[in-house]
Parts: sequence; structure tokens; C-alpha cells
Amino acid sequence: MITLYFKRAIDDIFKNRFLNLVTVITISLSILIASSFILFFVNAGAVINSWKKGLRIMAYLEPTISKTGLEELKHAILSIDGVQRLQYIPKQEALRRLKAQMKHQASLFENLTDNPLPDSFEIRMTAIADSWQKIESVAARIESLPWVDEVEYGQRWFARFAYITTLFRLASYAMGILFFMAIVFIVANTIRLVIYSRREEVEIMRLVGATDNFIKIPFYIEGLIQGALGAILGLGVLFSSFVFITSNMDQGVLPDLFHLQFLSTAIVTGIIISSMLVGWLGCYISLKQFLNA
Amino acid sequence: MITLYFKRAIDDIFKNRFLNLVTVITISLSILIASSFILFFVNAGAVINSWKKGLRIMAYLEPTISKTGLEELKHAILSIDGVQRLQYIPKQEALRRLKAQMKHQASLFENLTDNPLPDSFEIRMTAIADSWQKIESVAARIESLPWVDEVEYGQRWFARFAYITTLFRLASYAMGILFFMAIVFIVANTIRLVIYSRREEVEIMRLVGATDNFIKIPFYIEGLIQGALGAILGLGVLFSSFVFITSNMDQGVLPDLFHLQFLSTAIVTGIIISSMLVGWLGCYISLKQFLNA
Amino acid sequence: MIPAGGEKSSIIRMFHVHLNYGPKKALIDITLDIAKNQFVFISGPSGAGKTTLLKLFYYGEPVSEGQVLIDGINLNRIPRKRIPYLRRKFGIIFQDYKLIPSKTVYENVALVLEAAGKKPRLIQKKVKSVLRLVDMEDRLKSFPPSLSGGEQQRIAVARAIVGDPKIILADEPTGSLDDDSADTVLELLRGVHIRGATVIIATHDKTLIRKTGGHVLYLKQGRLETSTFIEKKYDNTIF
Amino acid sequence: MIPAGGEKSSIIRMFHVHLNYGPKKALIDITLDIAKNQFVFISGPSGAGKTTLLKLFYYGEPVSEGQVLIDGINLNRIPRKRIPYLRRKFGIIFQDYKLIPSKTVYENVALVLEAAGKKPRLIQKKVKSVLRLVDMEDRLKSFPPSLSGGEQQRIAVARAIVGDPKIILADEPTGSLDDDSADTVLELLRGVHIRGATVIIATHDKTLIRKTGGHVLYLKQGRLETSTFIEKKYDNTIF
Ligand SMILES: Nc1ncnc2c1ncn2[C@@H]1O[C@H](COP(=O)(O)OP(=O)(O)OP(=O)(O)O)[C@@H](O)[C@H]1O
Ligand SMILES: Nc1ncnc2c1ncn2[C@@H]1O[C@H](COP(=O)(O)OP(=O)(O)OP(=O)(O)O)[C@@H](O)[C@H]1O
Ligand SMILES: [Mg+2]
Ligand SMILES: [Mg+2]
Repeated sequence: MITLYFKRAIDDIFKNRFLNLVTVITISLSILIASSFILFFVNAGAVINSWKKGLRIMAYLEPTISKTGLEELKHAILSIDGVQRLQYIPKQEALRRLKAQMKHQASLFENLTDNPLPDSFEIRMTAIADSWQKIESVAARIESLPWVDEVEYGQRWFARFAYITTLFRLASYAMGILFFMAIVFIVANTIRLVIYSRREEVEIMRLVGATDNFIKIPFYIEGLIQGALGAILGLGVLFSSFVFITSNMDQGVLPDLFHLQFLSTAIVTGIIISSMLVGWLGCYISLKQFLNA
Repeated sequence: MITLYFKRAIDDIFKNRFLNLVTVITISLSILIASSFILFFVNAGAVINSWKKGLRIMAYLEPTISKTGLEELKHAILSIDGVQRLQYIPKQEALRRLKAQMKHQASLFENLTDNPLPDSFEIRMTAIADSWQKIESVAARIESLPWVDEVEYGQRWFARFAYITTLFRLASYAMGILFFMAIVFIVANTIRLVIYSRREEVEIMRLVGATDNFIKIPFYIEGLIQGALGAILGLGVLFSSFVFITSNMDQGVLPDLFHLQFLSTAIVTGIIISSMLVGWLGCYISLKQFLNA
Repeated sequence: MIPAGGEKSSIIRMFHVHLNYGPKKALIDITLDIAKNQFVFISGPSGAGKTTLLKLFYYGEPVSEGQVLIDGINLNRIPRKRIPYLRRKFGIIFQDYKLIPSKTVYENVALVLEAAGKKPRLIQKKVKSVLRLVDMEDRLKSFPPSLSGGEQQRIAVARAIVGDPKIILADEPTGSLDDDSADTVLELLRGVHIRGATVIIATHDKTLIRKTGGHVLYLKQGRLETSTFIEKKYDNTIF
Repeated sequence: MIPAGGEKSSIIRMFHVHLNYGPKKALIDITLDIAKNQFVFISGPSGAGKTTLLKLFYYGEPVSEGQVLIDGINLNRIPRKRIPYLRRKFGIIFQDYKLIPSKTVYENVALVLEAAGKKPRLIQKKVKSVLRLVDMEDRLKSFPPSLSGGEQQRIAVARAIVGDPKIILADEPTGSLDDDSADTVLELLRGVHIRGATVIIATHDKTLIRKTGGHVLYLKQGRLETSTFIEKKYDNTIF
């Protein structure tokens, strides 16, 4: 029975080549838009994450801290939610870093006999804990710990950064939802047009005693096939463009900073399955409309 | 004559309500995708530009520089292509800034009697001169000027920033082209389906002696109208979402850093005109195909 | 054929049926009773309501008022799901043929049997034999738009009889056919009648009625005017 | 009507015309000559090539071989741009009517005049009067799918005659009509003929031919078999 439906669906695709071609092309273009968008945000997300790695909270310690106090404090900080790892920076190291950083003001350090800097912890956050509020609350908790003199976390710069990533994330969510809906509608609309131009055929089948399922199932199968073909085609084009662009670009701009990556297998599979679902859904809605009319 | 064609086009739109509705919706969704994408990049570009304002080259001067030498040097730097403006920073000011920046290492400055820092120029670049190569070459030219001891321009940070903006620009161009083409194809495809489902009508008109122009012109007018309606609808939805999102967001995240802006009137006009052109083009291609078949 | 008669063996019955298309009254107060295995003509001028009356039989249109009983089923109360099964009782030759342009002649005819869930083997045999009957066995793979008017009509006839339906509804089944082809079709319908089917032919062609003879329902402006029995007459006026 | 005759006043001439649809030979070696203001029937069984022959006249299909001359124009050499003007010489009643389903009856008929660039005032007057002639003046605003078969055919007739064409091509113009309506249509075509048009009717209906009389071209399997003149006979066999 199901093989019969499959045979009819395949046959139908060949019989209505023009309509099917148009549908598959529209689906593939839609998938191309959606997936290039996803690709962009996956890579932009990677860029942001690699930046986030630069974020750190400095905790300056009281000079009176003992060895055991240091250990206790370390554990206390690590147990705070959102802290990924921390590094102890003794004051000698701090001075060395400062000198390296300020080579143009090196004259400052010339007549320095004593090291006036405090010991400190450099604390890195987990990738997810990147919101302004989160950092602030972690910093406050660290500051309240014993032996911590003061914390520092590049407020102004970070605030701006957090604002932008938040904005970026919001924009990408909004656009993601919008694109997804737009594409579902576009594909459904296209399929609706196709079925509209085949409504006579549907009507004739009903008149000669075909049940709704007999009429619908081949259309559903066609929708699934079109969705799959469209997705594969769209992703194929995206992949080719991606390979073309990255291979031409990596020579120009610094290649070792980020590695642009293509969509993961999971996302690709997800896109294909969504596309099939949309293909089916388009048929489902349109047929419902034309069969009940 | 042209009013007659207009009358026929308007009449046609009402006669084929379903087909026209589907076309307008598809166009408006496509425009929604394209224009939200443009909106995103316009604002992202503004963000990047506001960041770029933070970029500067520091030129540290030899202590032996004379008053006239200072003036000459200033003019020499300003005449370099890509330099927007510069600010003289005497060493007292430099020390003050340093102290403010390093409040946690304030102890360093405690027993400082003499100011060991050099005088300097802080040089800002024009917005367009943001590529890594450009900055490098400007810095090299400044360094070669007399009385300039050394230049500094946060290499590592800037390299990364320049790479990302380049990447971002490349990605946005690639996506822009891709989206544009995809949308043109989708709209053309939809119109082709519509005309396909009206091919019988076209054929009948030809059989009763209608010229190609008689058949085509109302379709063209319809295409232009659909394009305009679709663009207006799509932009309307985008504008509403924009207003909705920004008004809900500005309370959460720092509102005073960037002002999110909607598309300029010029861009909006451009989108509407492009949409009309695409509507017309879709009709043109499809009719060419069906009339010659 | 007695309108509103109560014979046990009636297959189609209508009681005071009205059909309005908006303000237009297409059928007015039709009451009729068609017995199993009758051979009935529905006649009347253009626009009288012949096609519309046939539509009511297979639920192509719901009545505006009144009752229709088909083989014991009251169409006013038929659930949506059962409509396909109702329609399989009928073999319909539509006035405008209603062939699917994107399917071949073979597929168009086979569709009826496929929809009824028949075995592929049986389908192939039946379709081929019925296409031979209408003299179209060499056009199996043609598409309807590439057939002449008469050829399309013969495919429509083939499709109507392929499923051995209980009732044949034929709307101008010979309108596009020359005399010989028309006779072939008429012979086919008579054959189906002899094998037990009820045959209902809507036509304005008096020659056709005279050739076969049968009950004639005469419609005029939506009303059932007369209902008579016409004897078969051999009318041999040759061209 | 002498095939390949060379009269001055001929409006349609064909020389050794062949038409193949792929392997199928639809018309074989047709040579004919139709004079201005002739009244011609093209007859023959279903699938003989009647409709196909008409198609060649209005360049609905290019010939595979041979020459077609319409009103002095050789269709083998007609530029694409001129085809609409060629077609305006004809008023065509298509076998399948070819009405535009999304346009009203009025618009369907008016289309011919609009396409020919006629004035709106004139169009309105002409369309209304011609719809009155076919007895459809009360259905101006109906859409073709809501008309009965015969009503659609009458609209097709109206559309064919509205532009006062030089040549009328009528493909089974009365196939869906009852006798009275058929007579009306036939009267109309005779009227057009009297006013100077050439009328060509493709039909398998011998009664129709006998009613009017005229030249008859008999096609069979794509060949022109005979070409005779049939006298008008009054045949009053009534139902
Ligand atoms: N869908 C519809 N909407 C409005 N009016 C309709 C519709 N279908 C049919 N009619 C009208 O109902 C009347 C009867 O139509 P019907 O098709 O039954 O006529 P008929 O007897 O079959 O005529 P013919 O011999 O010309 O086919 C006609 O006047 C027709 O215009
Ligand atoms: N487009 C086509 N492709 C292939 N074959 C065709 C095409 N059009 C017509 N034919 C074939 O050409 C032959 C002549 O067709 P035509 O329509 O001229 O017949 P006709 O004489 O008008 O018949 P009828 O009385 O049935 O209308 C038929 O056998 C038909 O199947
Ligand atoms: Mg009818
Ligand atoms: Mg024909």
C-alpha cells in the first residue's frame, strides 16, 4: 500500500516537473537564506566566545594573607557559580607584567626599590556567564570574601561589550524567529500555489470516489521529498560558497585567529528534517483548505 | 490607453484575489527578510563605527622638541591621508591619566618626584581607514617624521578587531548578495507559478487576437503594484517589530551607548523601488517564457 | 418511472428538492423515483437543470431543500467520510469530461480502480479491455489535451464504466461523437444496463432517445415538466 | 469548392499540407481552396482531423509541410508580430469553448473588441447586442464555470461573431445545444454569412449539414476524402 503511494508520488513529481522544480528551487533558496544566517551566527558566536575568553575579574589580596588562607580563598572562589578557573598572580609577576605592558612608560619603574603591588587572583568566567549582571554579582561575592581587598573587572569596556553581545543575541533571536516564520510561510505559500494550480485534478479525484487519504498521501510524500531535496540543494550551495569564500579569504586576513567553521552535522540534519516538515506542512495546510472548500 | 491598462490590472487583481494575495504575502515576507537583514547590518555597522572611534595611534615625542617643531609636526601628521584629528598630550596630562587608569597600582607613584613620561600626540583615524594595513602604514609614516620618538597602536587588540570587522563586512556582503539573489528568485518563482496557473487565460487571449503588449502590460502593472504593496507591508511589519523590540529592550540594557536606528528614508525608498522592479521582472521573465512557448 | 412512487426496488429517490445557486433557482420542487436497472433519459433545453440534477445524485452539490435518497442513503445525513464510497456507486460521464490533463489516458481510467483499492493486476486487465471497447486501446499513453474532442469523450465513457458501477450517470455522452462512435457508446451503455446497472442519460438529443427508448424526464427551467416512456424507434435517415 | 482551384476570390488556400504530432500523422496531403463568402462544412468521424485543420487556418499550429494562404498571407512566412492581426480576421467557436473562467461573460466577449482596440462605448453596445442574440443577455455578470454546457457554448458563439470577422470557424458549434438553441445559432451563422463572411463549420452532425446545406469537406484519418455540395433539406422529424 505504502509502496503504491510512493510510486504515485514519484510519478507525480515527474508528471508535474515544472511545478516540482519551482517548489524545490524555492525551498532550496529559503534553506539557503536560513542556513547562511545560522552559519553566520554560529561563527559570530564563536568570535564572541573567543573574545569572552579575554574577560577576567582581578581580585587583589590583602598583604596579610596566609598560605592556608590562600588555599581556602581559592576554593571559595572556585565554588562560585559562573567561575571557570583562576590563577594566582604573586606581586613579582604582577610587576613583570606591568613593565611589559608599559614599555613606553618604563622610566616610571627605574628608581623602584620595593614592589608596591599586591598579590592577586585572575579569575576567568565560564562562557555562559557573560551577562553584565552575572559578572557584577560574581565580582560582588568575591569582594565579600575574607582577605580580598578589592576587585577589578574593566567595567566600562565590559559594559559596552556585554551590551553589544546582548544586542547581538537579541537581534539574532529576533531575526531567527522572523526568518524561520517567513520561510515557513514562503514555502507553504509556494506549495499552496502549486496545489491551487492542481486543484482541478484534486477535484476530479474526489468525484471519481477517491478518499481524502488516497489524494493526500502522495502529496505529503511529495512534500517530504521536495523538502529534503530543497534542503540538500540549498545546503550544498551554501557549502560550496563557504568553501569558495574561506579559501579565497584566509590568505588575505590573519588566518590563525579564528577558524571559520561550517554547520555541524547535527544542525545540517536538523535543517533537512525541518525542511521536510515544512514541505509536509505546506501540503497539509493547502490540501486541508482545498479539500474542504 | 494607459488608464485602460490600469483598469484591467486593478480588475485582474480583484478577480484573482487568491493568487494576488499569495504573491503579495510572499513578496512582503521576502522584503521582511531582506530589510531586517539590512537593518541588522546598518546597526551593526554603527556599533563598529562607534568602536572604531576608540582607535588611536600614540606618537611619543622626543623631549628636545621646540614649540615651532611641535606646530610643524602637527601639520605634517594631519596632512597624512587617513588621519582625522589629533590631540597634544603633555607629559603632566599623561601622568594624570596613568594614575587614574591604575588606581590599584597607585602605590607605584607614591614616591615619584620627577615626571618621567614623554609628551605625545593622540591621533584618531577617519572611519574609513580601519584596515590593519592602513593603520600600519600611517603609523610607519608618523614614526619616520622628525621629533617622533616612537609610535604605539595597540597592535594585538587592533589586529583582532580589524580581522573581525573585515570578516563581518565580507560576510555581510556575501550574505547581502546571496539574500538579494535568493529573494529575487523566490519572488520571480512565485510570480511564475501564478502566471503558470493563468496560462490558459493568456493562451485564450492570444487566440482571440490580442497582441503581446495587450496581454503583458496589465501583468506588468500588477507586478509593480504587488511589489509596492509587498514592500510596504514587509517594511511595516519590520518597523512594528523594531519599535516593539527596542521599546522593550532599552530599559534592560544600557540605553545610552548606541541609539538603534531604523532604516533611512533613502533605504526604505530603495527597497520599495527594488521590490517593484522585482515584481515587474518576475512577470517579465515568466510571460516571456509562456508567450514564446 | 413514477415520480414519488414507493416501489421497493428504487435506487434513487427525491422528495421536493430545490436547488438554488444564490438567487438563481436551478431546480424547483423535484420529486422523482428511479428504480434499479431502469434506463432513464433526462431531457430538456439548454440550462434546464439536467447537469445540476445529476450533481445532486452523487452529492456534487448539496440540496437547498428536500431529500435525496441514493440506494437507501439519505444524502442530507451522509457523513463526509462516506462520500467517496457513495461516489463509487456511480460511473459518471461528465459533460466536460473532467479528465486529468497531467495523467495519461491509461492512468485516468485506472484512477477509479486504484481509488477503490483494486489489485494492480486486475486494474491493468480491466483498463485495457475497457479502452478496447471504446476503440482507444492505441492511445494508452496519450495525454488528454492531445486528444480530439470525441476521443476525450470516449475516455470519459471508459472511465465511467470501468468500475462496474451500480449507476451510470451520462451527461451528453455522445455530444462530441459522430454517429458510429455514438452508436458504440450507446451499445456500451446498453450492455452495462443489461448486466444490471441503472443508466441515467442527460441529453438534449432527441435522436439519441429515439434510438434506445426508455423513461424520459423532461426538465424545463428547473421544473420536472413531464415524465413519459418513449419506445425504441429505428430511425434510419442516413446522410 | 474546387480543391486547388485558382479563383481570384479565394480566402483560404492550402497546398499539400501535412501535419504531424510527433509520429502521429494528423493531416495528410491536404489541398483545398475556400472562396470568399462560402459556407463550408468540414465533416468526418471522431479524430479525423477536423479541429486540427481549423487550427492551421489561424496559425494555432504551424504546418509540418506544405503551404497555407489566408487572405493572401502565406502563413509559413508570417512574422510573429503579425499573428494577432491574422487572428482578428477570424471569429472562432472552439470545440471546448475556451472561455476565461475568471472573467465574466461580458468580459469574455468584450475581450475580442478590447484586444482590437475598439472604443469602450462601442464595445458596450456591441457586446450587449450580441449577447441578446444568443439569448444570454441576463447572464452578463456570471462566470463561465457557473454556466451550463449549452450556455457556455452560446457565449463562445457570441464571442466569435462580436468582432464582425471575415471568417467564422465553428468547431461543433451546436454540440451541447438543444434543437431550438442550435437553430438560433445556425440562424446567426447564416446571418453573418449573408453579411459577407466566410463560414466554416466543423461538425460530425449530419442533421446540421442537411439543415443548412453547403460545401462539405469530408475528412477521414487525416485525409480529405470527398468534397461535395449538399443541398439544403428540410427535415422535420420531430420528437
Ligand atoms: N455554479 C453555478 N452557479 C450559478 N448558476 C449555476 C451554476 N451551475 C449551474 N447554474 C445555472 O443553473 C442552470 C442549470 O444548469 P445546468 O448545467 O444544470 O443546465 P443543463 O440542463 O445541464 O444545460 P445544458 O444542456 O446546457 O448543459 C443554468 O441556468 C446555469 O446557468
Ligand atoms: N496535440 C496533439 N498531440 C498529439 N496528437 C494530437 C494532438 N492534437 C490532436 N491529435 C490527434 O490528431 C487527430 C485529429 O485530431 P482532431 O482534434 O483534429 O480530431 P477531430 O476531427 O476534431 O475529432 P473530434 O470530432 O473528435 O473532435 C486525433 O487522433 C488526435 O488524437
Ligand atoms: Mg448540462
Ligand atoms: Mg474536434
